[in-house]
Amino acid sequence: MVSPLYILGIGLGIAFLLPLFEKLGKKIPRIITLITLMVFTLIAVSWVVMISGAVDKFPVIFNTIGFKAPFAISLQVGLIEALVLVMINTAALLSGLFLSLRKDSHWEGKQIVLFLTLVIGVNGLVLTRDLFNLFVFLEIVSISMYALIASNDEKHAYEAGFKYLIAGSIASAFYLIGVIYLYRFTGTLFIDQIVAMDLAALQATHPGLVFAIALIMLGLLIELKPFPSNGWAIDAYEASDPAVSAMISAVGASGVVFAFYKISSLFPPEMAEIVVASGAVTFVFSQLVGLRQKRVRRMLGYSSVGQIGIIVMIIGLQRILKIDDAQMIMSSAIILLGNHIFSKAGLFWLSDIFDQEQLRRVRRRPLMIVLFGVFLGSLAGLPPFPAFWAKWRMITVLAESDKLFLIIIILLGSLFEAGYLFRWFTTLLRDESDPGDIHEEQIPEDIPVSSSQTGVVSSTRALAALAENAGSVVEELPVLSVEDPTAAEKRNPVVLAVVAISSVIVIAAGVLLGAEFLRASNELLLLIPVAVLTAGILFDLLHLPHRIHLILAMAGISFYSYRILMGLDGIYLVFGILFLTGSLIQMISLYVKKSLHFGLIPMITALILSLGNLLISTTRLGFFFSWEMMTVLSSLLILRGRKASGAGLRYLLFSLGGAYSMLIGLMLYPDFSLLLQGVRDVSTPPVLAVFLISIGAMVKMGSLGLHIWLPGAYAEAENEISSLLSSVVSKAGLFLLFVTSSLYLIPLLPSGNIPVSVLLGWIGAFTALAGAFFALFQEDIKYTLAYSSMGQVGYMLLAFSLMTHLGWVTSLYMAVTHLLFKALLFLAVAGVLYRTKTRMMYQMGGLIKRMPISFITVLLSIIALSGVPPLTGFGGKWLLYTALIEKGWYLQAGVAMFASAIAFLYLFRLIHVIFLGQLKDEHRAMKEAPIGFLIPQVVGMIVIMLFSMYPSLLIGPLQRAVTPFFSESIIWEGYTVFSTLGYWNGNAVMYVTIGVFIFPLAWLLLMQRKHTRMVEQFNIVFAAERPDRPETTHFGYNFFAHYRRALGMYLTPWATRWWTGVVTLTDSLGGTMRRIYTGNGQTYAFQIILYGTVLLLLLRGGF
Amino acid sequence: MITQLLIILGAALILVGFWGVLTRKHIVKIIISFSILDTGIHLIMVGIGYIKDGSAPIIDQEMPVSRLAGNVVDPIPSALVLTAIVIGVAVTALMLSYAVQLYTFYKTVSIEQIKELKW
Amino acid sequence: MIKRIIIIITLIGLSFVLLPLFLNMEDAERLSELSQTYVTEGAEELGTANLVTAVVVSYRGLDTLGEVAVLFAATAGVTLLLGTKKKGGSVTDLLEERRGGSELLNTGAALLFPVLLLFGAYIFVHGHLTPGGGFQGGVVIASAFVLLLFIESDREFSHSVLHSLEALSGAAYVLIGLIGLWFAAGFLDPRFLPSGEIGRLLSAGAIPLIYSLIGIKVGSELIGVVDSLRRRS
Amino acid sequence: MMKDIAIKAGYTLISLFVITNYGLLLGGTMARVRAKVQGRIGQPVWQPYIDIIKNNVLRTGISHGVMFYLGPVFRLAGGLGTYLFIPAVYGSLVFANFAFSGDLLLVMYFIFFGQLGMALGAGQSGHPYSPIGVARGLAQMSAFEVPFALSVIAIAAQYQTLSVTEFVALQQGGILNWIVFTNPLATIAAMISFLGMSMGNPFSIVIAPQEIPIGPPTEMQSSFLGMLQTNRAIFNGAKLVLFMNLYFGGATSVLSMVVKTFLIYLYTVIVGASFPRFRADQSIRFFLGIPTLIGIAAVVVQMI
Repeated sequence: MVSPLYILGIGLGIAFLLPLFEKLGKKIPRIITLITLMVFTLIAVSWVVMISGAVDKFPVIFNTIGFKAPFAISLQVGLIEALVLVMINTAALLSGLFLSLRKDSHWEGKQIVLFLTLVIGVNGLVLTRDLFNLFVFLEIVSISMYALIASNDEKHAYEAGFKYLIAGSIASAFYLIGVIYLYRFTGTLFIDQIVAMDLAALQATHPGLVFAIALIMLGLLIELKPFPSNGWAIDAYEASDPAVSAMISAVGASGVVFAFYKISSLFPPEMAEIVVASGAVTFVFSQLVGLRQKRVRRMLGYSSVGQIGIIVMIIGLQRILKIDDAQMIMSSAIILLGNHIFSKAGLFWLSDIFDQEQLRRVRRRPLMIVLFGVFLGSLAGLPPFPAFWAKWRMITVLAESDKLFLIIIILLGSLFEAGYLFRWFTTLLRDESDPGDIHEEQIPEDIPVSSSQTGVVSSTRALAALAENAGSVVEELPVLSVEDPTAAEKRNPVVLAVVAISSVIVIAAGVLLGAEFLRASNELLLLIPVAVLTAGILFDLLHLPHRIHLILAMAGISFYSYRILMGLDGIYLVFGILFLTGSLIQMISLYVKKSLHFGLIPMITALILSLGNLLISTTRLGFFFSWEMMTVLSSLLILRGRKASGAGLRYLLFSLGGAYSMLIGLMLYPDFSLLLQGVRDVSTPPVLAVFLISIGAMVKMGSLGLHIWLPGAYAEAENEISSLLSSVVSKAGLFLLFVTSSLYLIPLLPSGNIPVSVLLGWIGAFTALAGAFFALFQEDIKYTLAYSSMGQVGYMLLAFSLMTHLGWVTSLYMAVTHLLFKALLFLAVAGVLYRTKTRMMYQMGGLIKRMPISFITVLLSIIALSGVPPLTGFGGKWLLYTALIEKGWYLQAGVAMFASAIAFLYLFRLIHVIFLGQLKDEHRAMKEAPIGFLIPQVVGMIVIMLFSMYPSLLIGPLQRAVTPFFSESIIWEGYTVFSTLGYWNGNAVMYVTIGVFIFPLAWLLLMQRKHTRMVEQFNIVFAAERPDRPETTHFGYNFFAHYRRALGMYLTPWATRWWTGVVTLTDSLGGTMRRIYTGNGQTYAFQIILYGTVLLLLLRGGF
Repeated sequence: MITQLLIILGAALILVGFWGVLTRKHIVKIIISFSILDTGIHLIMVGIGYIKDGSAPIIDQEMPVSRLAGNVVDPIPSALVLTAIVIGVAVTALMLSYAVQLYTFYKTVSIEQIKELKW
Repeated sequence: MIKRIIIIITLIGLSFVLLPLFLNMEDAERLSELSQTYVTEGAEELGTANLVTAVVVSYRGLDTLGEVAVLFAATAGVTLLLGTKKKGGSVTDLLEERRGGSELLNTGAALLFPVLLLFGAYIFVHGHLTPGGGFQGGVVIASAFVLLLFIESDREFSHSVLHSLEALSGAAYVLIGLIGLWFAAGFLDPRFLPSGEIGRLLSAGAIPLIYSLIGIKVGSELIGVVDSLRRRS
Repeated sequence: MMKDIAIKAGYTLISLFVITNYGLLLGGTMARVRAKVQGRIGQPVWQPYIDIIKNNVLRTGISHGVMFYLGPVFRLAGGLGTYLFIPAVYGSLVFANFAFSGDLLLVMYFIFFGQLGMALGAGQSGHPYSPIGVARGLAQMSAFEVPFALSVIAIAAQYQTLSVTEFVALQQGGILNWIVFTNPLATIAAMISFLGMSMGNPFSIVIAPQEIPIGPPTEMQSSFLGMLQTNRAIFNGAKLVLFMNLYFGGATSVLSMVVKTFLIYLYTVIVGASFPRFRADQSIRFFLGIPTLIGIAAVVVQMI
């Protein structure tokens, strides 16, 4: 193996000579440095290869002078050192490339020297096994960093650097005192020798020993920026050149982390616990404070601090846990470290490019969006990035060790972090016209009355006002329009390529780790969405034509579906058809789009495949992975909407919260298998676990109280996405419920005998009612449909929680039929929106004459949706009430009936206000929707008619799917289905209806065969006058005003208020917290000393 | 006895140093406080290396190799303190440079007025 | 005032916690096992009379290399901070006119300058025999140049000479270390040269060479630091 | 097979003929009753026949579009269908109608069919009064559905069936077996919502003549109006028959059916003559208040 002394020796030699090289040419030092860094990286890689190739995988020791340790200082290269050095040196190399390639690069002279000494120092930190030598390298690293902070010659950089110096000096002082005392007590400085000693016995003779170790620990811990004594570090991240911040965060901090890990073997358990607490506090509070942060670099600083905090926590934990667990959890720390190194560096670089190019938004820069997405996603621990796997492993280990509290801390912190990171993302992606966080329909201030002119003006004004009031704008950069002519000149693709390398590393590492994790359970197939996504994004970046891409994607999905569905049966098959076939049909409408829509097809494809993967994943990891993939992809898809930034963020946060809740639940109940087992399982799970899992499902379904992400997400997403989300993706929650169904029969209260499912049932019933009521009062058609979906899914929840044969059949029946109607409705409405360019229903009207086919579709789907016979929706209602009454859930049945009556109201309003009434002037020349929208509609209508005529076609298979879990409750006689209560013959109803319809029609035709006269639009009996404008004659706005008058006061959005309250509280908590960062270097110094004192006092209390 | 004395002295200097760092407003005074702090630590290091009745670990006529053991102080802390002093100098130099730059930008030497970065 | 009280309480707390470190520390009776080995075998192994030097340059040679690197980095940092093209403007603008040195100072400094140079060189050359070494010698040399600056604050030193000295001595140090790796037992092993007789100037292998290089490097670096600080003020 | 269908068709025609004429006559009678209560002489009993014939033979009809044209058809189909899914006379083959197609739930939901069609037709007329009337009607309907639904649930729970025929069968054998006596709470709730269903005072806001001439059918004339009037008779009959079957023991003969339904209808007319009209929001609040509580009480009684 190559001796690590070459890294230190040759590196330093080159660093010493760099000033001379500079005399040969300005660029020479850069090139030499980059070559040096490359050599470092290659050396480290060679170590990894050799050690992992070796049989024993033991670390190799390298001595200096020719004496063995402890007589001389020795260096150690083990697998873990080698891995860490590969990551650090690669990051350093990329940093160097970035620094030398960026526009107007001033990377020369002393900056390069210090850069190199920093890297060498970090290498030394990782390699050395001597405590004092560690101190020397620590000082090399620190001094290089102190100096580099000032390299951008800005006022604030000097301020931050000085504070950093103060803090660093105090930390060094602690460390030095600790080291000298440790030498006094143990007689050596060689770590391994000290570890081998009986420290407990030594403690007895030397009562100061533990404090000596504590001071060493404290010295390094402070360098790792524990909350709350870390204001200086955050200032430094904010004020220095972003490329330097990247180095500090990725390279410098990583070295210190490793040093901390090295000395952690000295920690007694009490100290390890304090370290755990310190790390956990740092993680969660840094993220909390970060929530409030609006300056990007400072925000990244908080994130860095938090990330390091979680690693510190793991380092403490590995001293406490059993040896196997310790190794497991340490591996996750290494993964997290690597994840942090590359993502954080990438983000700092991107923020630099951002400044260089004076960008404000990246909506039109696909590559930058991808890079941002990758780095932010990996920092937030989303799949498939490395941190996801690391956190999974960590949480598994913690769950096995019953450290629930830490799991909650980790997930809470992760949620906060995802919150502010993705708030940044959404701000970057935001369209100019996007007013930010909205979750209610935005009705133009005044209704256009006299002409379309005023309407446009007023709505623009309203939007401007909204934009002014809208939430936070993250980066306070000068406002530049996207069409800045100089923008193109400022671009620097080479630098972006460097950043892209970093992202490729992150993705590759994530995929490899994923393969490693999933191989154990033979679930490698679950990674397909990642592959598809990557390939698809590449296609998009290479401008593959939209339609070819679409056809490829659909072919791929078909093949996948074929393979998957062959292997499924029962309820799985039902959901398989729902997820895969349902989505595939809706993809047809994408054919209407002509030009490239960046990321659209890859993400939809990956989303559909992830949904499919839910069905075939057998382990918790597989399931959770697919679940999270689905969540992330859906929120990204939502974000494509023009005004969806707020809605997308909200969706992401709620879904992540739900997913984490589900995760904790699964972890709480380790014996549980994620296989559909019906309700027969009798082992009693912890009630909390059941609640948490069901919350995960209900968030996805948008159940009452957890629904506030829903309207915005469905409404602001693009039409095709809304359709897919509401008709297909929301059923994933239902699927989770089915899979975990064996949990819900446990008693709600320990002593009682009311099962949890009763609570779910009530939630479902009230969701249905609330969804219907909310839909009733919307003017915006997409909001109406969004709330409608919420209500419909509520019925499914209600039916599911009956936990009877009929209940489950009902739930599945409604899931399938809702897919049909809602997809049809969304498609038809998409066609209308495509033509009218407005979402406000009252601005439409009379469209039946312009879009007859769309009208028929809407008519059919609302008849079906509202459950009016003879169409298939009635089947759902019949099954539901029968099931409810059979079970004895009478009051729930009452609520459901009320909800369905209200649903009838908003559905009528929908069709009336859009298609009937007075046609508007601006719509007179409109055409029917494009054929791409119409084809799926016609297919859907045929299917609906078929199921209506022959309900057994649908109910039969569903019944058989459910039968393994319950005994049959309905029987068929011909076309008539009998329950214990009643019966229904869909076929006969259809014939009777046709009969009674034809009879009067014939009569009417006969009576009026000669003298029917079609009249013009305004020929109506209106006080004998002809009203002049369609706007004033069309009754559409505030249609159910009397309902609002009667019940409005009960319909205050308390759920929204509650969540707003939670957000405000968290936000202001973060706001209060950050007041400790006064900016005064002296205060920071005091905080450090106080922090140290408190930790030491805690330790003393422990002894 | 000597060890104890040096350590107490060192500890006192460390406290004085911390006190200065935490209470002086003048940047240069803070830097001086750090030097005092360092000196205290160095004193402790030297004190810890002391061996009862030991002299310097240097071989000469009075101290041939054979007499060394038991009669000289520990050379390791001496070596360490040498390194520590140099590092201290390096840090002080950097601090002073920062002080100069801060003065040119902020036109003040009071640490309380150099706090534009916060929260 | 309250702030001060809190600070006092904190410092009292800190001292209280660390009391076990500060009290009852009696003089050690004997050397630690490690130093015992150094003391008894160091002279023989390396041939140095000054055992501290043996530890500094050889046994803990990596520390010393690191230490040189620290000083090097600090010098680079100072140069970076106080370099020529800076936005902040000069401190000089804010200060009163400076006066030149007095007659007494000028004469004394001129007299002392060569003596100091010689003394410094003596110290680092004899680092393996007597107290002192490269760092101490380097500092003495640098102080000679500081004296020159006292006389004439606008005096310019040749930067290329300083830089070359600094760079070459540093590189040579590393080279010696590598020679140790290739031709002797390990990195920084000074024994590729004969260790000679204890007490002679030319003894202890490459240690005098290393200390001389360090002396030159430290001296030139410190001159650079002082020069940078002077230029800026 | 063909013969069966022919016989069934014949029975259906008879059944429809009876209910249509009964409905028309009932309407005429009640109009007269109302007039007497108010101290007027009132129209002849056969006035509805005259109206229908007159409307149907009008020379010109004005249509506003396909949906407008189909609206009355939907409406009449709804009325006919509702009636045909209810067995009118217990034990009678002729009046059993198509009750085998579905149970009470089917009937309850089929009522929406006609309303939806009518509302759509009215909507296409383009007259603002029509949708105003529709909105009021729908809102009021959704409100009175609540006590009615609760009442139905209560009796379904009590008798463990949803089949209308079954309900009638279970009430045979004496007046005390009628649900009005076995479950008075449910009956009260249902009878209150029946007031809303029949759209007489105080729940006549839907067609409030002073405000929005006649509400939804504002633009309807000629045969369209004629069909609506026919439907009113049939639909009224259907509703009465339904309530009779559910709460008042059904009918074993046409005569008992006539008597019972007449009395039920008389009840609404008397109430209507005694109370002024509610505003839409008032009636919503009314139905969701006391009647709903009564309905809940009826259900809760079954749960205990």
